[in-house]
Amino acid sequence: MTTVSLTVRDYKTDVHNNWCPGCGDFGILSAIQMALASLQIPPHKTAVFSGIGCSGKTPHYVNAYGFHTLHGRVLPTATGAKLADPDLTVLAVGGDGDGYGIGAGYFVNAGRRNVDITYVVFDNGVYGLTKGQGSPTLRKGMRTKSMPAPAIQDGINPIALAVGCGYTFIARGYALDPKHLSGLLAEAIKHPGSSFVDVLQTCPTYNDQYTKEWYSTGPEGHSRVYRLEEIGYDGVVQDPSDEGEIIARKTRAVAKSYEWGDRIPVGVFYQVEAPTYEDGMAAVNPRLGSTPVVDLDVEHRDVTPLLEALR
Amino acid sequence: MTTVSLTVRDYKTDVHNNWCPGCGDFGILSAIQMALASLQIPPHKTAVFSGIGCSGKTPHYVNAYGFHTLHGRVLPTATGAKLADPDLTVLAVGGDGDGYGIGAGYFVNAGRRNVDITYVVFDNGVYGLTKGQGSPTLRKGMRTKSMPAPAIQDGINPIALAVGCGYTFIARGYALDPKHLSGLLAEAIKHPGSSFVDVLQTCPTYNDQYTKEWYSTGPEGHSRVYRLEEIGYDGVVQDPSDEGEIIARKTRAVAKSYEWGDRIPVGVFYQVEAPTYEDGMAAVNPRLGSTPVVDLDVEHRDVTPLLEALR
Amino acid sequence: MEPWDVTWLIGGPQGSGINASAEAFARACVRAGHRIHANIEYHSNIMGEHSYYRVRVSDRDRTALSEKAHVVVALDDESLFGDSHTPYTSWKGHVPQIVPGGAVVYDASLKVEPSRGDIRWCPVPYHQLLAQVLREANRESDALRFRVMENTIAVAASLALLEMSPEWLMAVMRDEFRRRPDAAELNVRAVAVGFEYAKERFADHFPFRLPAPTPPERRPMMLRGIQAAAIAKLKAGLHVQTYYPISPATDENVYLESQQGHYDLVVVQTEDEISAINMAVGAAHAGARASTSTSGPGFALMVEGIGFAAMTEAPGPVVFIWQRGGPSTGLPTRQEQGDLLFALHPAQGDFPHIVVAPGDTSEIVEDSYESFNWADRYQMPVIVLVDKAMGSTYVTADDLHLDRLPPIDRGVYAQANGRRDGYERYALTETGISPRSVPGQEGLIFWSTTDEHDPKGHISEDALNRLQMVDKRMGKLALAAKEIPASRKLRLYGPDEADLTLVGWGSTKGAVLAVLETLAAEGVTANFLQVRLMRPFPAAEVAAVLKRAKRTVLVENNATGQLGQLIGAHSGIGMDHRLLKYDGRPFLEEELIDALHEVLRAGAPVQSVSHLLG
Amino acid sequence: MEPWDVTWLIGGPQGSGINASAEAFARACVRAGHRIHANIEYHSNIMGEHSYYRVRVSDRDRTALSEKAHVVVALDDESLFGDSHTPYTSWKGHVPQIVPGGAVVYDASLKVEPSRGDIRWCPVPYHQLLAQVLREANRESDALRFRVMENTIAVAASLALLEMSPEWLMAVMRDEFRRRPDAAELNVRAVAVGFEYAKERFADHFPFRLPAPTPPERRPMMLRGIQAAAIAKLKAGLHVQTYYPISPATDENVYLESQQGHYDLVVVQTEDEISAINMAVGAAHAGARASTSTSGPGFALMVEGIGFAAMTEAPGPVVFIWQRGGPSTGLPTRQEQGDLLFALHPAQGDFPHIVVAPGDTSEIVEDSYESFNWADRYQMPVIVLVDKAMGSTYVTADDLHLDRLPPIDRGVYAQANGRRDGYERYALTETGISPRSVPGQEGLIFWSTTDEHDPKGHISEDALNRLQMVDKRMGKLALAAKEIPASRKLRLYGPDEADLTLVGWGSTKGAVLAVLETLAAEGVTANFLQVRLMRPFPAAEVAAVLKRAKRTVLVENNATGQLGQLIGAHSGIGMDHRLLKYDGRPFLEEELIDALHEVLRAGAPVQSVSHLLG
Ligand SMILES: Cc1ncc(C[n+]2csc(CCOP(=O)(O)OP(=O)(O)O)c2C)c(N)n1
Ligand SMILES: Cc1ncc(C[n+]2csc(CCOP(=O)(O)OP(=O)(O)O)c2C)c(N)n1
Ligand code: SF4
Ligand code: SF4
Ligand SMILES: [Mg+2]
Ligand SMILES: [Mg+2]
Repeated sequence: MTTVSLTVRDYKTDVHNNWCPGCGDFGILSAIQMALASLQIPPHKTAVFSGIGCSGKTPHYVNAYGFHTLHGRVLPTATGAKLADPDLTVLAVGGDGDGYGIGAGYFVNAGRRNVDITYVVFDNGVYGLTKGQGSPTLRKGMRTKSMPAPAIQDGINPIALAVGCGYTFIARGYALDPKHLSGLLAEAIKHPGSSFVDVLQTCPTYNDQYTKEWYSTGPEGHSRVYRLEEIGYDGVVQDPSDEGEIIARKTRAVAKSYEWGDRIPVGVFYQVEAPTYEDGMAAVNPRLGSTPVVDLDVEHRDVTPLLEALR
Repeated sequence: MTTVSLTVRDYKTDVHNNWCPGCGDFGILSAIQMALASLQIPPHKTAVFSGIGCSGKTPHYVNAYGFHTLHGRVLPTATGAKLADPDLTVLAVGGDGDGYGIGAGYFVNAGRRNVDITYVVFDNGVYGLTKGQGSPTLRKGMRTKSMPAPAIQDGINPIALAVGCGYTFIARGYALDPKHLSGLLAEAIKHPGSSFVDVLQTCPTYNDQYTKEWYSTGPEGHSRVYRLEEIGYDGVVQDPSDEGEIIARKTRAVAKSYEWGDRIPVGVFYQVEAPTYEDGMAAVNPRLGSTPVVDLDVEHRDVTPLLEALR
Repeated sequence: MEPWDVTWLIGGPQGSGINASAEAFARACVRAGHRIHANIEYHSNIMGEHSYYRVRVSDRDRTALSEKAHVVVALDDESLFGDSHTPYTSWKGHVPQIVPGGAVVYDASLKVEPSRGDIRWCPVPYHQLLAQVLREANRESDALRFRVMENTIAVAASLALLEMSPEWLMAVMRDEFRRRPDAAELNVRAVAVGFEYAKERFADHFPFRLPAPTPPERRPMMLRGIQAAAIAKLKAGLHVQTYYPISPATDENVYLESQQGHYDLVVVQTEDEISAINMAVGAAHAGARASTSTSGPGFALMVEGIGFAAMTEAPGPVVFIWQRGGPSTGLPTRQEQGDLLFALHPAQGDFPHIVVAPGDTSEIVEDSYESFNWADRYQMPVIVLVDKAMGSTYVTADDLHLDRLPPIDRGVYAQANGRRDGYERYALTETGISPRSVPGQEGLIFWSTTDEHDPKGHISEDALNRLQMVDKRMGKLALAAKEIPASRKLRLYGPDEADLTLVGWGSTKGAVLAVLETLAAEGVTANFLQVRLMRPFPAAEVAAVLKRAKRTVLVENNATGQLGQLIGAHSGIGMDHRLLKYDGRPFLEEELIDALHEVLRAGAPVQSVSHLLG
Repeated sequence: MEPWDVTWLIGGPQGSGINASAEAFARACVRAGHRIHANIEYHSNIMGEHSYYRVRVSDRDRTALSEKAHVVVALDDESLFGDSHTPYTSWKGHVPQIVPGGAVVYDASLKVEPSRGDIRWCPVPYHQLLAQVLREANRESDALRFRVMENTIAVAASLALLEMSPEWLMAVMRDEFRRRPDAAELNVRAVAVGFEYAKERFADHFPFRLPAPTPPERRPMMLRGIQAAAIAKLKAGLHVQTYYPISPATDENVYLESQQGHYDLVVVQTEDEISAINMAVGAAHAGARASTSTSGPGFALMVEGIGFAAMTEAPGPVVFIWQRGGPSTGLPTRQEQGDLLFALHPAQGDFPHIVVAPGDTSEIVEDSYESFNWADRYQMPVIVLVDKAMGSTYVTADDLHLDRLPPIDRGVYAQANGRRDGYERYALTETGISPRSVPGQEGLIFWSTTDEHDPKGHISEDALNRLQMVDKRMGKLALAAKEIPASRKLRLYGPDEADLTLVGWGSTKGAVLAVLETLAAEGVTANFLQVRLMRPFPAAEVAAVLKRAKRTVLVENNATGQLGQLIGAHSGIGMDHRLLKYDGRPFLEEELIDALHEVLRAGAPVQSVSHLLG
């Protein structure tokens, strides 16, 4: 067993990283490693799942069990692993195309399932790996340098969507502030239930609209990105049994999520403690509440009662 | 050409209807037929698309071009037909499982696309045709009579979701008030852009929670369902160029959509006039703005310039 | 005792309780010591469309349904004469199916013109008799609630014709309603009343009967394929089952779901089949025995997940395809064997997976169980190809012989060697199988990707590595071909040499075995090659049998003879005749024998088989 | 003039502009009157991984790439000697590929140990020369922006070795930068400087040269398969193209997207491939010629849509699969012919669809175009099976012969008969084809459903109707088999009788045709059976050829010989030898000829072909 305390280095691999120089993904990768270190979760107790895209390469760069799955399927896959072995800390990561485009159906339904996993979306407004088409977060009228014409579809609002789906932890981070982001990720990982963190990520290669410069320099010169805590915003439901409070906080989160442009809030938009899917499983079968199903003895099952019931 | 005025009868077929007696679907079917009649849209100019489920059988009962497609795929299919021939009035209908479960990804992305179609979800809380499993709108802890145990996943909030996706017309109706519903549907059809109407539908066979009796008798004896206009709620954005108004109305729609139980609002939660996908197409190629692409002469295309460009 | 064989049939609108009635009848027969073979035909509809349930009762296990009906119990008009509410229909009701001398029991309140003089018409006033039962019990006010008891009366009436003691059905009723004694007693009473009514009026000298019972020492099981599969899966140590509702797979899933409190098992209803398979792949990678069950339209959404599992060498999942009528949504509640070729190449590129197609209950048990061993041992997905007919047909069975199953084998595990990065999840080995690890283990961290990858599981586009990895993956399939015993791959029934060699797979096995006997009685020697393992395909073994064959007849429940194509692809041997049934119903015994007679007579190379029974 | 044949190669990190440089070089060659065959190899990565571009230049059209490099232009170290940043690699750089006497041009600032004495090492100070160019133009401050001009210098240097006048490249630069005259002039200057530098130092007596040009009267086109397909589709009257981005199909989609302003065409980027195909089906039903283009992983999501289109007898869509390395995500930017069997049975049940696999540019044009006629005429989806190699390989072509294409044929339309409900969209006809209507027409309203349905398009589970509808649908496939001319189905190249019969399909055609000549020169008579129509499969025609064959050799760019399996399934004929290349790269001419020599020598039945060139 690991006894010495774990550092960020313990979560790194020596795999050659082929993201573009200056890619915002580097910041998110660091934040993930920092968050895991801050929580002292042993690498072998951690599983990182990803979709396909530039962002999908993340697991290879994290020293933890790594699953680089299919485009848009990271949530179901991660969910399956978590339900099989709830002792694992499960992170799901992927691009905005991966999560809100091809994976939108899983994004919606993972929210209402509330399995204890953390989902981090690398939101760069483009399909990076396929060379810069607009992604589902790109707003109508926007045109990145690889697009032949401005977008004629609108962008979705990930935070508002997450509220409607039922995520119990909803946050937004910024890739170029890995320290703050790592704090958010640590909160998300600690949160019991489905946590969702949309991370504003720069893609210097294809997204020439939302660049590092754009984020860091608003009309008045200072950064557009600010922290919700700075303005005293608190997204955490105090009394989870109070339906009224829940609705009020959800509504406020949605309202806040539309703030964009000159001022862009990051931080926790909404959080509530609610029974997880695993709690639901345990209610049906209490043994599943204490031991991962993969660790229970299923090799000596007695199915005689089932056969007898057929006689 | 049809010159006499069209009546509800003109939208009926003599196909044997095999919905269960008392099914809420009958109310929605009538409302659709009434709405089409009220707008005097000729049957042959109308195309009704559906997914798979009890609700999926709807097109067979409507005298209009009818496409009973695949489970969860009604939106893309309807979109394809509309973009090919924008002169058609296109209705997409389907179940809540169809739309928010297997079709959730298309629900999300059709919202941001804002093609001029109307999407009507038959929201009965169950998977009817597969014999009553809980659907994505069934709330955590609920248990309909065909379920072995209460739901351990939460229900999504369709209205809030639709706001986050970018639908430009968002309403809720009630199947057992076909007259009011037909008014909503007529508004939805007239609205230029993606209209979405979630219809509370009773399923007397499987959903013994949200029954006709439950809806019609609240704790104080009168109907739980009330109309938004009754309380002076107006979801329509007055100035579509006013980002602030849009956000305020979206937020209010979300807040209102969480009202449930003793009082359940129906009506238009949100509406805004915004350029459609078709407008976007016309901006790229003005001919597409005036004539359906299927009616343009593509049989005599001269591709010589493309060949010359390769020399 | 003389062999005997009676088919009883009940028809009525969907939702009118014919399932319960037919199963109660079948259970009564099993209690009485008879053997049954029973299945339902119904529409993709909740209430109203015509459905019917055939119960073939015999002194021994019959392996197919018969088209002959000796007694028909009709709950409505349509059951008698068919339906006129759709313009395009060939369906003429069940009356034409009754054998001469047979009988039809129907509601006396229906206005019926007896259309045949050679059968017995037995009008029974269901409603009045029920009213009488309720009146006696002072439950008249519950008439609506107990309306379904009219069925009990109808079934009981049919017993009288068949000279079967009502006691067996009464016992079933008591059992079924053991938690509601009042309902039990009402039903018992209904049995008595219905029975008496018919006995007095219609039963004299009825030519068909269920002979006096000799109840067996140990009552056999009455079970369906979906139950056999589910129980075998539990026995195999299934940890995680994911599913999205779909006919006809739902029943297996619901059965497993209902066991979650009793067995340590996670069953998840997902948002679609894409989610179902990927969740299962995730669970398999995390160490679970994982499975998902679906039918064609659902499997169409699982194909990318099959490629995912194969590429990342996941130990599973085991995917059950309960085939139904295709293509597309097709005939959701009907029978077909139309997904074989699809299941064999269900995704892009070349990759390994196993496809097995059991042909009867005991093979369902063996294959459902063993598939998990294969998945773990060869680290690949396994498809079990079953169908609606075998899933929903009730048969009698004395024992499932679970004790004869091989032990659970989870394949080769890796041992940590102490070095932080020493472990290669995709190590190149002689067999192609790399010792695997399961997340959570120290020192055995691995990576995996659906991209081509190196032994560590990291992306690699290197040409040599690519060749090694393709060879590794495909090599595992060759290994499986070597290791899986011949008895699991195929079987020849009947004499080694024969005039006619029938070739088939899956649930048509039952019909074929049934007609082998008839043919033998007619002096035609015939044997039957059942192909069971579809991938890796036992090409040499199949070819060996077919090369000896004089005249081959392919029998399949699909339109294009898919097994025939598969055999051709691997052995280059074509079939002399193809009997294909694709009307959405399973082969009835008479349909197959008639078609074979036709083959013997006229010898058409391809023949569409159907007696158009509705 | 003597035949000549030179391969020029440029290598460097992804994102460093090698595409533009190689294409500029190729264009210069074409302007000079040479013929080219050129393609790129690159990683699934945006920046940094090694990529390289081969341009084979010759006096006539070559149909495959050669593994020999006469001149290598290296933009980085890795291009020379390979890479050490991944632990599992066989890649050793391009220097080993250079023919004796050949040359490598590289950055003088690299520390290079010339590892071979038999080639010419040509260090060129890219950076300094560029600085000089910029200095002369007073643009030193733009050094960063113009960094990619180092490539121009490198390419120009290579021209000097090959004795090709720099004028051609200069003309290309002027053309390319016609909207930025300053950049044009800088590049022209860079060409001059690079050329001069190398001419002075390295060009003497270089043994390989591009002979003095004879520019043709009309400059030929230089085009890739994706362009040929897209143009043919436009010519065919494509109304709606839907797509989801994926390698290597994106290029076709982006090309069409860029034409939306010029042609009346709707191109929609969807949220995934499920949406893409269903949108296309919806558009087809609404009267559009609709298409979607993808590769294996995307097609895995389209299979239910194929069944949908087939079941509802939609007139299309036409689905292009630009195959890439599988399985699963596989090798996204590499070559494979691994999706044939998948494309043939891509969904549950038996249903009709057409699969065609063109083998070169002119066949791409014909098949892309004709597929829309087939879709309309037979009312079924059509799959065009193409691949990365043919999609991205640049060839020279003088004419696409669009004037020789048959007219657009939209199939049979119905006429309204005045009765409100007289129209049967799925009328049973002799051919199986029902006159269709298009939404918007009065009197021709129809219904359709993915469930089995009656002639009106309403759900039907009737047995007879079912048989009629299956026969109707499958009958259309038989009709297509009858009507499609033999020339579109298959072709035999070379003598009718031969010692060796090579069998292949798709883009391997080029390599096979290339080696036929070599074999002939060696005294081996060989012919080549190209199979083009995969479904309906021309079984009799293929069998006729193969039965005459003395010794058959299957040549496929996949691991399991998928065409071989298909031929076996339909004709029962096995292949004597199978040469399979599945390293993710197309057959290079030498790889195939070596493998054939090996077959002639040792005669192994299966051989994995790869020279492991990276
Ligand atoms: C089914 C499928 N369709 C398409 C692709 C091609 N593809 C690879 S990555 C990608 C999009 C990447 O965009 P995003 O998810 O935003 O990730 P990013 O690269 O921006 O991090 C696509 C479409 C695929 N791999 N699989
Ligand atoms: C791909 C696929 N999966 C599953 C099914 C089976 N199926 C048919 S209808 C249905 C759900 C119906 O529920 P809903 O959409 O809510 O419609 P309702 O019947 O309640 O109107 C399902 C799962 C299918 N037809 N296709
Ligand atoms: S393309 Fe964009 S997202 Fe992808 S690695 Fe490069 S900078 Fe990052
Ligand atoms: S099952 Fe429910 S939704 Fe379906 S027809 Fe019956 S009542 Fe209506
Ligand atoms: Mg992205
Ligand atoms: Mg529903």
